[in-house]
Amino acid sequence: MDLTWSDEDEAFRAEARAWLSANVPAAPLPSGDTREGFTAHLEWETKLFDARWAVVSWPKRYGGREASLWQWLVFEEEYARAGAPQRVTQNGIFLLAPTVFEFGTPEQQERILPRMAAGLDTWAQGWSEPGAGSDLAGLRSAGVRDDERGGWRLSGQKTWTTRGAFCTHLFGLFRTTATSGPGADPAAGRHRGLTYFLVPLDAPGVTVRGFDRLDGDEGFAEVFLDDVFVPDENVLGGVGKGWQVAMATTGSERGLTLRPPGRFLATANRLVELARSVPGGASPALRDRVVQAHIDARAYQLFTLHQVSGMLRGRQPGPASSMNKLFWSEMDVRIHETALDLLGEGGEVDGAWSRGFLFSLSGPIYAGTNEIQRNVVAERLLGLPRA
Amino acid sequence: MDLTWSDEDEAFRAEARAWLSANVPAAPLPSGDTREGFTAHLEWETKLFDARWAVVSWPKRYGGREASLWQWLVFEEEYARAGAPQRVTQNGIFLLAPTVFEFGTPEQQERILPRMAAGLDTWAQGWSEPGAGSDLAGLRSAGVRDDERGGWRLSGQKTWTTRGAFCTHLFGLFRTTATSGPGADPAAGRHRGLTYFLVPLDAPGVTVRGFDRLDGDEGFAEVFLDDVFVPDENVLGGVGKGWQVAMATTGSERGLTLRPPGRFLATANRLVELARSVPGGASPALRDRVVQAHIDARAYQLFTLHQVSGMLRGRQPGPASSMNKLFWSEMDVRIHETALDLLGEGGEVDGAWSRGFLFSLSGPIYAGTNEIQRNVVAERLLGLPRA
Amino acid sequence: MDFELDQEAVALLAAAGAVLDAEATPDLIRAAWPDGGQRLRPAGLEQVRKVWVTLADQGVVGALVGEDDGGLGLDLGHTVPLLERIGYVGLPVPAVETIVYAAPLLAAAGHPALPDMLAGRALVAVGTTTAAGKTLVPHGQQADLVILPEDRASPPEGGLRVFAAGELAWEPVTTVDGARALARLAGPPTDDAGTVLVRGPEAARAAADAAWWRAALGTSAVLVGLAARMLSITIAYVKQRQQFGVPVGSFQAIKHALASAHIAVEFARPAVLAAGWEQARFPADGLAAGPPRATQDAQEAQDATSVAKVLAADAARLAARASIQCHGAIAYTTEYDLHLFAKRAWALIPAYGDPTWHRAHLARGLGLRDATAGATAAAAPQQRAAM
Amino acid sequence: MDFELDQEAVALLAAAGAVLDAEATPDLIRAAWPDGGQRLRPAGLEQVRKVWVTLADQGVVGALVGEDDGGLGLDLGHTVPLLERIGYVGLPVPAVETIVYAAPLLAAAGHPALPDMLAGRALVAVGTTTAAGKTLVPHGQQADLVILPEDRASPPEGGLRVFAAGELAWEPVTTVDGARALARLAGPPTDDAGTVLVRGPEAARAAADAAWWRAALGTSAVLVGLAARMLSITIAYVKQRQQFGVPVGSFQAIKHALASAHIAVEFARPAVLAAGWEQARFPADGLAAGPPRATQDAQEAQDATSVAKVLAADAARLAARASIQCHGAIAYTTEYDLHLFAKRAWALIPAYGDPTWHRAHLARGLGLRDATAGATAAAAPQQRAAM
Repeated sequence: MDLTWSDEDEAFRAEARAWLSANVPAAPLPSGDTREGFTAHLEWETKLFDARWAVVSWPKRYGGREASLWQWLVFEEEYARAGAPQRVTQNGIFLLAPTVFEFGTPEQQERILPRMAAGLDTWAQGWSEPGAGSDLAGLRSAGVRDDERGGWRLSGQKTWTTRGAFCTHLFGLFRTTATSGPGADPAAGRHRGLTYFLVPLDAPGVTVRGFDRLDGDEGFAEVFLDDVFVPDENVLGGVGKGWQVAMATTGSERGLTLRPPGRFLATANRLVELARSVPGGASPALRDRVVQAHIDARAYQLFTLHQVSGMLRGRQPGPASSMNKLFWSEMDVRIHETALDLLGEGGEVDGAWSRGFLFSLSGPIYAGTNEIQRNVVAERLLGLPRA
Repeated sequence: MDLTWSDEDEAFRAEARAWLSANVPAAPLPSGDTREGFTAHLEWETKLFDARWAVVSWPKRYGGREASLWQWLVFEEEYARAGAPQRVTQNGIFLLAPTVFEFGTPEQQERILPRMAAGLDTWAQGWSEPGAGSDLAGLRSAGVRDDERGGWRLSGQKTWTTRGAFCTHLFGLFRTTATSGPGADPAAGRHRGLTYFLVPLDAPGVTVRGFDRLDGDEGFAEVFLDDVFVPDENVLGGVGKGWQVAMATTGSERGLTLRPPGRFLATANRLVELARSVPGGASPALRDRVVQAHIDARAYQLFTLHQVSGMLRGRQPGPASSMNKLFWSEMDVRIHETALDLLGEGGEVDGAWSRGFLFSLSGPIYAGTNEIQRNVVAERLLGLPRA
Repeated sequence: MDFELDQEAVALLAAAGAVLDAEATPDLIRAAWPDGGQRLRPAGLEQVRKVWVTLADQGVVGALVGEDDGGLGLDLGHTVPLLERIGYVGLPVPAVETIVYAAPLLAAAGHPALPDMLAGRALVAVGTTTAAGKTLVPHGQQADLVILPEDRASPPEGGLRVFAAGELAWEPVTTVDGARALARLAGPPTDDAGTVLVRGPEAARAAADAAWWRAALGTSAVLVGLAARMLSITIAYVKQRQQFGVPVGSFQAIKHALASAHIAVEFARPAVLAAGWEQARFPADGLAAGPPRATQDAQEAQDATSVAKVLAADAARLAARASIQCHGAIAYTTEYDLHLFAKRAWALIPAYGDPTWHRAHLARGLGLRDATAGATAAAAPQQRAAM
Repeated sequence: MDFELDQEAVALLAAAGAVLDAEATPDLIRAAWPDGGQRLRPAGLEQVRKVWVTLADQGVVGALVGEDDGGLGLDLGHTVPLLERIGYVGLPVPAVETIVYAAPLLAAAGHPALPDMLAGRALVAVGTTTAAGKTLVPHGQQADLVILPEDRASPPEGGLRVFAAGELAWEPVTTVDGARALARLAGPPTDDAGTVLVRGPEAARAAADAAWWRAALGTSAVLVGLAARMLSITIAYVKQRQQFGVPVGSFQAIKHALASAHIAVEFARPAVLAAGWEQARFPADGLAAGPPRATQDAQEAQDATSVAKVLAADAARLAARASIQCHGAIAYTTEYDLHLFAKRAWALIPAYGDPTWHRAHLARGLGLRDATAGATAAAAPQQRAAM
């Protein structure tokens, strides 16, 4: 056991900190979930990529540094500490890319990953549908085989597509085997017969409609697909394997990749700063909640470091990643609630804390609601019987 | 709307306060859930009865004062404020008696109620069985018809019988129609075919075994019945009607009768006293929890007064009584937890607060667990669909 | 003792409730929101004012104004059910400020704007100073008259003034709840601006304090209404929304979350009614000449109000959280109505004393002092551990 | 960076774990409980001591004592998994006090009792002063040696002493957890009693402080073990216990309660390990001559310990609450084992700084000061509302 960073990791940290300190925009960019802000963020992504900070853990040939998991955590910590812009490319880099690395053909990897890293292609996630949120197996969007052109014709509707109105591509699940109706394969089950597709959003038949989120940004979109042709090369992981492929991505989304501890340590530090700045001192009752934010952020960091140590020895977190998601998402709400309580009547003014609060409320919902995640913990970690 | 007490009620309060002040034992009695303490408490019950304070809301001919619901609340408030002893007769007076008033024959009322009020008969509740806690319909103890002697032969096992080792009688449910096996009536269903019996604990075939509760008192008993004969006059509310009769009693247990607000106001006041007595002042974080105890006790009082106003206009609380039970039981735990936190390392010493804490933990469990109660609120008050 | 609503309260609610149910739709709230450029839309505000005039025709605005002055001559307790309904529909006007805070002041001062106000043609906003020292005026962009309580001792002669909106310099502020129409005071009013409502610093302070406590109670009622509305929307949603082939409302986690929030609301309501009754019975109105005497009864009315505000604010926060979570992603879009009510609730939780402030107020009344920071810091760990 | 346990920690746990699993059964805990007359039973205590001797044979007692002095020469971090296991089995001895608090002190002092202690023949208890000013000695009725840290400056020459049990006057105290064998000091020790471990008030204070922080960490580890054990008992129970025809563990309310408690435990564990590592790396041992210097690193080790104690204590409280509730009535009897672990947890939550104290400690380190009570009381409502 050694909780100090190696000299090499510290050197990596110093390099990252120096670069971020010199390059992070002094004034915050407009929200990346608006059209104007998205463009500004893509410029930032280009800058990151040019300096090889966009995808530090990726192979060098795709623009990465082949950094270790530790160094990736170090980078994320420095990134959050520097208050650097949100990553509008994150759904591609952290959700799709791990799947492409695991299931993609070499051709797909070469075609997709470098453009993703450079921000040339931007990817939106097409999981949810109006009738299927947490219940992925209830998807209805479907693909029909087109042997003539060597591909599939996709129809249906995806919703809650983050930044879908601004992205160039979408990845998502479509039903390719009917489980009822004429020609159905009832044996396919609800989880089978799904295929993972990559869809250019400028393909004929695609309509994208942005709509407003709770925090006022046009951050969501509905994507309508009407007989959209995609070639076979845009199937990821094999026809009918979509469920397994998606689960791998979901694991990645819920696990370490999207929520490195640095972000919460930085938020907790900002909360402490806020509490310190209250004229006359924070109310005693609030002070304890501020301290608890610090404690929780530390707990999450140490849990993650412990987990990564295990991963480096080949112990995959598996369903334990549900614990990460439950902890960070609920901690994030508490931290922001405490900030608003410190701000008192000033808390309703639009600002970093009020926006952060609204955003935090999505944490316990997306990527599998916390109700589902608690079921996972109880059933898969504690072995409690399914209902 | 008028939240002042009438002159009549105030006079009643003054009389109760004066009598309690003159008569409540200066030193606390030993716990009524021990054999020694039970006897001491029965002496207190006799004193109460002789002064006509044992059953204030009952008819005068049974030893009551025909007090109104308001006066009953006033009495309970004064009783708690005076720190008077727990009522070891409460399961009879508050659980069985309302049922006898509603379902008993005149003969049963005359036979049972005066002796109960005087503490001559003491009643234990025989609801739970080893295999059936919250799931009353799963009871297995059974009665077999004995036409010759004009009664029933009861066999089975009851458990968690509060003060069962000291009481003279037991009331409980027994299955009188088999739902499976030879001669079964499958149409009877699990809820049907139950009958409400009154059982003298000195009847041949009854064995009572006391066991220790979490707080160290021998407050529970298991009651074994082996072919115990009870005559027909000991059936309450009709053969096969046990479920409906028991539900009426359960409503009474969960509702106002057992948990008048005075008790929690008194406990919250004692908590405030405790916090005031901490040398150097209570820690700021604990201070807010002490205040919240005061707020909660007030909220419970006002909710109850509101409810009683409705009852006096004929609006029965019905499933809303589940809200009372959820609120007081969880408040009671919080108040005691706060007290132990104020006591710090002294909290582990056996005393009123540590005993009260252990007792409070039973609140969310007995009389229908709080999980069941939340189901009731969601399904019967909010109209959410059953699973 | 009687909690039944007075006929006056029932009649007021019946008259106004019909208007509110018909006119105060979610679309009306949306009409009061700014456009994308964050400017309020005159047509939308006009639509809101029309509804307000219709309400005023029912006597709503003058509820607390004597009949001789053209009002209904009711007391604060009578207005609680009406204010709760105003919260339930989310009416986007400064109703508490106009009806509860300002109207009695203007009537007592014989202010010439009173008839306009009673006719629904003049809305009144009330300023507040945040922790950061800014003066914010909720509904300031929408109001005709503005009261700045902090200003009451600053004019040369001392006193509480009311300003015409045009007399003050301010800038619009973007807020979480767009319908709050918040304005920030850009500079102090000139000495000769406005008209004096109450003369002399002492009397002005007393009158402003009394108005503040009335508004705290009014805000509590609005919060209860908002909380009830959020739950009502959510209950309807979870009954019909299907996941995994069943309504999400059949899941126990959903049931229990909504049951808990419902209980919080139901226990807040009687406390708000009781505080309204207490304030009406013991008004600390400070409108009489000479220094006010804070009687024991007036103190009790304030304490009851603090209890009410804590319960209402905590219930609203819990209801918002549970409602958003039980909806899932749809709660997170502005096209769905839920956010209109949640955002109003978040804005009102800190208004007129947040729960932390009101708990501290109660703590003083209960004689609870905080540990002194000095004593804590000086002690050795072993001794500190015992504090 | 590496969170993997050192070989030394694994070996220590393996050696002691086998003994603990075989010998430290719930029956052993019951052997340490007093009889009905609240007297400890010599035969029971003898049984406990035998297990302790067997553990001592594995080197457990001398884990933190140098090899030259007959110990294993390990550091505090190495003992965390062992102490957690001691908590898991509920071993009814002052293990933290003997191994973690006292052994390094006796070794440094070259105390003649050291060999006896290392051989498991001498148990050490440590006194503490409660808020009420009493000196309580957990395991005082069971111990051979006693350290009273509050006494360290009181003998004429100043210093930290260790007493033979027989040198002190005390009385037994009845406690919630009978196996705590609590004693209350009946009077101060005489000046010539005991032997000095550390001379001089400054050095004594430093040594006692360092021992206190070590014990705080050790107690955290024990609490994690106790929490894990309670959950393990509960998970096994809810899998087999049937209600309404299904295992109660299949109900979502049970699943979610246990998932939440499990997460609290899993997030406490790495924090406790990390704090052990920090203390081992930066011992504030105070055993060197001269005034101690609280270095930045030593401060960080203390802060890490405060984080660990808060997380462990809160996890244990939550686990106890969830475990009792998920069991239902059976949790409420002393015949069932669960209470043995819950009661120990409740006793240890306030030991060596309760969560409130440790949060206050962290607040000071974070530069958070409380609002001054005076400022709060003086402000007018409107201004106070903004604080």
